[in-house]
This record gives sequence, C-alpha cells and structure tokens, in this order.
Amino acid sequence: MSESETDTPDIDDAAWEAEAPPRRLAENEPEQLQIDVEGWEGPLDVLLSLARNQKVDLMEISILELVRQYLDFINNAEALKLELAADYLVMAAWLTYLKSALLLPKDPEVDPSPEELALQLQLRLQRLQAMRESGARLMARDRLGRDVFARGAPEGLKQLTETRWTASLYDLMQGYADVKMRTAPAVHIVQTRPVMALEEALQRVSNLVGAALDWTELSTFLPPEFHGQLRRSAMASSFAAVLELARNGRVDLRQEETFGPLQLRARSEAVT
Amino acid sequence: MSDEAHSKDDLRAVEAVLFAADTPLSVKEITGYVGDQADIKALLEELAEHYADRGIRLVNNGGLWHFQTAPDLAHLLRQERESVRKLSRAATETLAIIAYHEPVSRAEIESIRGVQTSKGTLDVLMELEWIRPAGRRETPGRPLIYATTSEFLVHFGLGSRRDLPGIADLRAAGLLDPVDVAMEQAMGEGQSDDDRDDQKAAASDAYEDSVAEMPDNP
Amino acid sequence: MSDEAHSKDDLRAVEAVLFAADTPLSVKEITGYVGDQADIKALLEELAEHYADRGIRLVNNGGLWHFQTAPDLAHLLRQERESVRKLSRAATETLAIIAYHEPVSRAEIESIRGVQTSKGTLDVLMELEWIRPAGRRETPGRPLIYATTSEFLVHFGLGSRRDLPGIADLRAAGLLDPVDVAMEQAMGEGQSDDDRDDQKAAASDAYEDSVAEMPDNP
Repeated sequence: MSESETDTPDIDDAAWEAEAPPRRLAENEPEQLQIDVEGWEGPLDVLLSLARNQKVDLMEISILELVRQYLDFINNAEALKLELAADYLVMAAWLTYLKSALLLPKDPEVDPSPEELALQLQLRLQRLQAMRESGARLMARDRLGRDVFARGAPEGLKQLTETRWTASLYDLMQGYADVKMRTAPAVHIVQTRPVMALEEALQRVSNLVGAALDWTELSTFLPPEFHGQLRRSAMASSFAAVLELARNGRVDLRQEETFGPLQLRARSEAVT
Repeated sequence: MSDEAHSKDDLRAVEAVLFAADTPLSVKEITGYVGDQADIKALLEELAEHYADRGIRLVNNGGLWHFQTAPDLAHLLRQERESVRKLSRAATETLAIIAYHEPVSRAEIESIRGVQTSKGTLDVLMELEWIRPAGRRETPGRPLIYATTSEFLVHFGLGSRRDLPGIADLRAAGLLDPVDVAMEQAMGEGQSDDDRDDQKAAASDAYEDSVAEMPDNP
Repeated sequence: MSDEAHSKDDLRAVEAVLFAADTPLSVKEITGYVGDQADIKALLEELAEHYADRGIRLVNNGGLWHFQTAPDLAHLLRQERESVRKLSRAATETLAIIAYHEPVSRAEIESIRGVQTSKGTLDVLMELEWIRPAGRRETPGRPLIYATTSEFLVHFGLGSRRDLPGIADLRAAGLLDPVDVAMEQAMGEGQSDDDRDDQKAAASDAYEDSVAEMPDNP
C-alpha cells in the first residue's frame, strides 16, 4: 500500500482535521455515492460505512449485500486515481472471490471456509467501529484547555538549589601537606640498585660457554642465586655479553621461534 | 490528623502549592513543598471535597493533581479562547487504539485500521505528549510499542486508563482482543479437533500476520 | 441577591473566570463573561471573604481582581534544596595555608602554594565565613591579609588555632612522607617493571606531577 493512500506524511494534512470535512456516505442514500478516495481511510473504512448503512449489528450484516455495494462503489468511482486505487481494487477482487465462494456449493476442502472469511471481515469491521466510537467519545470529554481550564496565571513553583561547601579537618591537613610536599625542596636519594655489570656478565658467559658441549639456553648461564630485579639485570647484561661474543666469532646463537629462548654454543673453529 | 490547627495550615499549604503550580503535581512533589509531616493524600481528598461544588475543581488524573475550572462552566470560558485544534480522524483513531490497547506496535494499529499509519500521525500525538514510545515488543523485528502518557490522562480528565469511556464493556465483549483470538472463540464450538489446532496455531502467530487471508494488511 | 440558587451559579462562574484568567480582571470584564444578571461586586466580596483564611486569596488592586497565593505561604512555594559539596582542592589548600600561616596576604599564599590563587577561591572561603580580611600588612603596597574566623574553628572542631595539627602530626599521619620512600615501600620485591610503571603513573597522577623525578627515571 502506498504511503500516500490515507495519511500523507505531511503532519498538517495527516493529523489535523481538514478545513472542509471529507465527503461521507450519506446515511440514507448509498446510491448517490460521490467517490472521492481522498476522503476515505482505505477500503476497510468504505466497507464499514457501507455496513453501517445496513443499520443492523455488524455481526448481522449481509455480507453479500456488502460486497455488492462495495463493487458498485468501485464501479462508480470514475475519479479513482489509479495509484490510489490499488488497495481498493485488491479488496474488490477479494470480495468478489468471497461472494462467489459464498454462493457456490460448499467445498469442504477449502480452508478457511468462506464463512470463516466472512466472519473475519465482520470481526475486523466490528473492531474498527469500536475504536472509531471510542475515539469520538474520548474527544467529546471535558478536555483541558477546551472545556476546563487550568489556572491562567500561575505564580509557578521555584526550586532553588543552594550549595553548601564542606571540608573536614583531614582535608585541611591533607591540603597543607600537599602544599608542603609540592614546594619543599625535593631531596632525591637514588638507591643503589643491585645490577650485574656487562663486564661481569661477559666474564661469566665466556667462562661457562667453553664448558657447555651443545646448544645451551642463555638463562642457564645466569647466576642461580640471582632473583627478581637482579636476575632481570643479569639477563640483560648476559644478552649483551652474548651478542658481543657472537660478534667476535666466539659463539653461535640460535632461536627456534620468535621470542623463543636464546640458545648458544661455543663456535667449533674457535675451540679447535 | 490529630492536630486540627496543624492540619489547617497544611491544608492551606497544599492548596497554595497546587494553585501556584503550572503543571499537575504528584503527591511526592507536593510533599517536597509542604513537608512530610502532613498526610498529603488525606489533605488532597479533603480539598477535593471542599471544591467539589465550586467553580474550581481539584482533580487527580493518573496520580497528578491540579485545579481546573468546573466542566459545567465551559460555555462561559470558551468564548474568547482559541479552541483546541481538531485532530484528524486518522490521529483520533490511532490515539484511541493506543489508549485502549496499550502498549501497541504500529503494525497492530495498522491491522485494526486497515491502512498504513503515516509517521506524521504518531509524531503529532507524541508532540502533544499524549503518547510515548514504551519499549519494544520481544517478537521478531522487535517493533517499537506505544503507550499513553500522564499528560494524556490530564488532558482528557481521566483518573486512570480504567476511566477510558466504555473500556470495561469493550473488554467484556472481546472487542479489544485481536481478530484471530475472536475468531477462535467464535468458531470454538462445532469444530473438529484438527480445525481447532489450526486455529490455535494461527492465533499464536503475530497479530498482523495471522489475518493474512484478507487484503489490506500492511 | 434574592435568588439564592442563581447567585450560587454566578458565584461559581466568577470564581472560575478569575481562576482561568491570565491577567487581573475588572468588574466590567468579569460581567462580560458571567452576564449582567449578576451583581458582580457583591459576588466578588463574597468570594474574597470565602478565601480570606484559605491558601488562596482574592485580591483587588486598583479595581482589578485576581487570585493569588496567601502571602504567609510564599516561603513554601520556593523549594530550597541544599547540596553539600566538597571544597575544591585549591580552596582547601588556600584555607590550610591561611590557617597555618595567618595572617597572610594573597601573594604569600601564592608563594607558598606555588601557583596563582584566584579571587574566587578567597571569595568562597569568605562566603563560608571561614576566613576574614584581617587588616593590611605594613609593607609596600599594603596588601590585604587574611586570617581564619571562629566559624572556622567551630566547623573543624578546633578549640583554638593551637589545636591545629602540627607538622609533626602531619608527618605521623604519613602525609609528609616523601613519595620516593612511600614508593619503595609500596613496591615489594619481585615486582615486574610493568607494575612499577603503573605505580609511577598512579603516584604522579595523585601528586600532579610534582614528584616528576622518580628514582626509576634515567
């Protein structure tokens, strides 16, 4: 269904009553239909108007009569714009099918049965009608600003937020301490950190690598009593030492994978 | 209240606060101004009774209290006022469907009206603050669902949704049930067991899909 | 009025018209709404009397009538909320310097803090009545000097300025511990360099980069 069929997207056209009320079916003269699709809220709206003209309960209406009237409506709708008419025509086709199904001898194989389809149509019309009436009753209530009025010139209520600042004695102490800490001349005592010097590492690795026969991981050359920071320092120094030894052609280095353990052994020609 | 004099001051205070307010107020809001020493609800009832036959009424819509002029005096006050713009039929029907069925998705609204709902219709109703998006339905597609607001209740003078005109009758008559549920009930007797099962399966489908046999469904 | 019932409706009408009006109304204007069958003046007097002891008053100013809330309830219509907020770091430090060094000039405060002090900071403290101007220093420029007040002592629970915790107390509380030492203590053995970096970042955040030279830095 096209968007433009009923409610146009334009708010003013869609949501507010048009200046001139759309033409409706005259209650007593269904024959004098003035077809103007713009005034209708779709095929169901037309069907509901036609059904109400039968002046009986919606559950008692003659479906065949309703179909006849709707098809008349479509046939007389010369002004029907084609692009607007699609849904009306689909409904007409469906109603034609319904009519023939209702008139033909019952076929137990057909599901849903024409009677069920007719009932479904009646239930839908009933529900639309209920909401239409409810909407009208709602709009007829005593509405604020139309029938009942709030105070014209309320003084208004004011909310004033007053900020109260607070601080504790601890905040005060902390604040003063912060100032002191910040501005006091800073005395920095750099603690001697335990490190393994490069020379020391070079000495140790050179001594040990001769003793190893095969590929040996670098970490095994570190002094076993070193832990924590010192061990990391030893690792760094030993690594630098090994690079130095390799550059001098005294050891071979290998690594089986990226970031894998570094292995070394004394270069054979150097040994011989 | 045991303390008569105290109560009298509180009553005056509630009266003044409601009178000065430019929007309807909840009990909690009134308490914020008057103080929690007072039984605000009791005072509101007392005030409402006092004003019951006067030119001004104290009304409670959806838990929000405000003074407004008595409805029978509308003819005196309406004269020089810009009348509320008349909503279109599409918007009126859409509002009614949301109010009586809430929360509902747009597809459900369209299934009842048999036509598509333009975005503009819902926009206008939201701009009027009569409806609001109320989350999403946990069905495939998670459609947005709509419900009415307390401003809606205030504007139409409804204490709660139970006061919607005729809602009890509509519910009793099954007119607020989807068509397929009504179908199932109507066809309930004299059906074979197979048919009943089909019917049930159909009913458990999404509202808008289950009436696919008829044209005009969005 | 002779007709009691009639008068009652007119009274309600006058009441509603005045309530809904957005400006004060003259008798003539009210007559325009209510009709000239009614003795509007008499009705206005009757209404004014009815509301005399209520939360709303009907008042007549220069022949124009309007409702307003009772003057004695005006304080209720303003809801004063107090929000308690912690004093800013700048204000706390400034206050601390004044407390420990009073009387001090603004320039002295700035020199101790090592940063400029905005006028607003001193204003906040004066508004709180925690500090007061305490004369002028007899130096070139005769700068204003500040001291704490008795309200300051009360707020911080101090009997006198002598009760202010001294430098020794600050040190005992660990507030004056050099960050380096605190760092070394915080970092146990066997921590990775990553952990140390985190510590550094946290510490330099807390002290606003004032301890930028850390032992770990080259």
